[in-house]
Amino acid sequence: MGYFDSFNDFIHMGGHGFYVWLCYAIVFIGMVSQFVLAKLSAKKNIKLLSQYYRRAAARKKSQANNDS
Amino acid sequence: MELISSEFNSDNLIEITNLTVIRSDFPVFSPVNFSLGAGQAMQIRGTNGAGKTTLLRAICGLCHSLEGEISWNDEVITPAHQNFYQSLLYIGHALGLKPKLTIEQNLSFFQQLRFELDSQLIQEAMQAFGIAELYDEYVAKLSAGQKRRVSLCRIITEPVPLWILDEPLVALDVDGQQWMLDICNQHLERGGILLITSHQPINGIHNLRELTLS
Amino acid sequence: MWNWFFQLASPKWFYTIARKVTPWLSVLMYSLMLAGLVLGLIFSPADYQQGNTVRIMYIHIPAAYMSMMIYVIMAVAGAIGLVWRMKMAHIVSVSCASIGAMFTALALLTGAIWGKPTWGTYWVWDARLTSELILLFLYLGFMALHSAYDDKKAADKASAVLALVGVVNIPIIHFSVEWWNTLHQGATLSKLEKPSMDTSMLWPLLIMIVAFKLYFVVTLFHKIRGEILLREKQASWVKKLVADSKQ
Amino acid sequence: MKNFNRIVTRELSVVFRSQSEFVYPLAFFIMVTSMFPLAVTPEPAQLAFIAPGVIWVAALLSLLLSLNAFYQSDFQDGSLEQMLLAGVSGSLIILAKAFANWIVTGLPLVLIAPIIGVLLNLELQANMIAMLALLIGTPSLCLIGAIGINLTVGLRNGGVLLTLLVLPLFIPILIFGASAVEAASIGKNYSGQLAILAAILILSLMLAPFAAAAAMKISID
Repeated sequence: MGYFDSFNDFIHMGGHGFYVWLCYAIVFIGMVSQFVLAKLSAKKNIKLLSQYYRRAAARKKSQANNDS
Repeated sequence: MELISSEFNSDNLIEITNLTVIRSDFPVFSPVNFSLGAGQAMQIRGTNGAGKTTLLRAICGLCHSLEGEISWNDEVITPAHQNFYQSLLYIGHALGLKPKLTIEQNLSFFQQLRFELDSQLIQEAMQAFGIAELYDEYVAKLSAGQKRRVSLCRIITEPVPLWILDEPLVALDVDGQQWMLDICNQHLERGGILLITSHQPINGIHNLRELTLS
Repeated sequence: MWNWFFQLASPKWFYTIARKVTPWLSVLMYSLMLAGLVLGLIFSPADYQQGNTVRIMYIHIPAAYMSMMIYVIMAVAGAIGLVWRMKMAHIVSVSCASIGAMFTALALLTGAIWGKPTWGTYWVWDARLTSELILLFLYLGFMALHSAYDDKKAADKASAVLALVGVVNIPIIHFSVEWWNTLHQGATLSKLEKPSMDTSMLWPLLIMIVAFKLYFVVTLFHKIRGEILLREKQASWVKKLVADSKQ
Repeated sequence: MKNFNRIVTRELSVVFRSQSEFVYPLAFFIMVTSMFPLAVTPEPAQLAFIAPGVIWVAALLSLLLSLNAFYQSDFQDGSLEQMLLAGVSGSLIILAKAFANWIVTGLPLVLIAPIIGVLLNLELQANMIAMLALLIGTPSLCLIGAIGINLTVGLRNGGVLLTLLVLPLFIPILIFGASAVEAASIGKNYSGQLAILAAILILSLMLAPFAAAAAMKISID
């Protein structure tokens, strides 16, 4: 399989497996978390805004009641 | 007592069209329209937080997120509008006085930025506001009312047609208020323009128009 | 050309386009990322000097490259926002910051981990690592300044000014650090840079660089969409969109 | 140009009214540098070795310390907006204030540096070069610092933020300044470093006033 003779070899990476996999893990975690946060932000903000509009409408209503 | 000696151009005109200031997505006040020509005065009214100060600062070009137009003598004002800034005096809540300088140093600094130094005029102005004997005093030692008087001296030491005064009567005693109103009237007679805010009703300025912010 | 430019400036237009384009870009990004990983981790050979640690290069170099590119994009967008008072440009600039900071941090971390087997220590005051560290400071400054202002518009303008000052400074900082480094340590640490790279290593690297760029674009588009919604909350199209999404 | 002189004169007379303020950064400089023999070692050769870095880091920090006093009060008491309204351009105000800042804070550092150099066992040659490098380098620090302080002056706790924004931008000056002194102390050529410091000064003279003026207008708004 590719450059390596066996799966064990692949994990071991000629003694440097720890460093290589640590790097890939850090980059993976960083990029995925950033990506997920970004992806959720639109959804989160839609929820936030729907609450905001509801509150704004309620405020308007109570103001109208006060005026009359 | 004649204090305002210069006559102003009778063509001076400031026009405000649909002006409002946007703060965190909302206009601070509903759009404002008015124009003031030579000899005209206007008082801006409104409750606390209605945006009186903001409006004045916007007209001076100190606010950036504004909508609408301000023009001086038919020219739209841009940040580099020398003509407008040569004609304008704004006195706000922050008086721009350095506590560690004397009254005279403060006044002559501002005078020299736009005009030639005229110590005589500075003396007269201080006389008019009843602070002549404090000539060499450091501003740090003055009371709030005295500081206000010092800043108001600038309306005499810097003879410009357009005065924009934010709460000029605050902290002044009865005498001070009367002097102030007299000087405003003289200014208007000479063809000046006055834009003023005040909590209390102002009695004594002729033909004062009112604009209420909402 | 100008027409397109100003259309781009409309948040609504950008939102709809970004929404249509991102799925396609995402697919492309995933496949390139996968191809790059397979090539880099499995099929490319080990380096004759560094052994398998060279595989860190396939993520380290793209991350370092992105960290600099994003700063420039951030500053250019900020400048456009300042000059043409374009809302969209400020949104782009601000959305860039956290992605750029992340790439900078990743480049630093992977560089440090790479350093351990290569130089025998996690951190050396190598010119590239030092510049990257300073770049991280610049990003953090940008983000801190932006969040310190209460008024969004003022925050946008202030941080755009800072980004511009930073972008003028980056070449100077880079030059000074490089120069300082050669003065103090000699040119002994050139192991990271090989004069010629074998194609079997070049391909995965290039694919990863493109994949990282696509990742940046996709993430940026997601962030921008979130930001647009918040900032345009008074616009009728946002109100409609929010109302529609509830059903 | 007239207005430049007036603003500088005004700044200086404000500062000299209360000497204490302008002595602070200088005292800070002297005290920080005298901490190093206590913290590291009083051994003369080692002291001479760290001296360039110590002098420059201390100079950097004391200039940073002086910025707040120089800009905050003008911002709060309305002087800045009054100057702008009098038609003085923002970049001229910045240039004048940065110049005054340098006279009050930078120049004393330049003058006191040789004494610190002697305390840190720097040789005469290196000492003179330290003075020269500070003379060329500190004005850039004042100009770059002006950008940072004008960005943060309107904020509630801008002090720490200012440090975060400005220190990375100071790095090139720190590197070349300290390296010029170091080169002089080991008898190498130092003219390159001084030339680069001068180039940085010219660049910051050309660009920093505009950036700082833009920042000032944002903060006033």
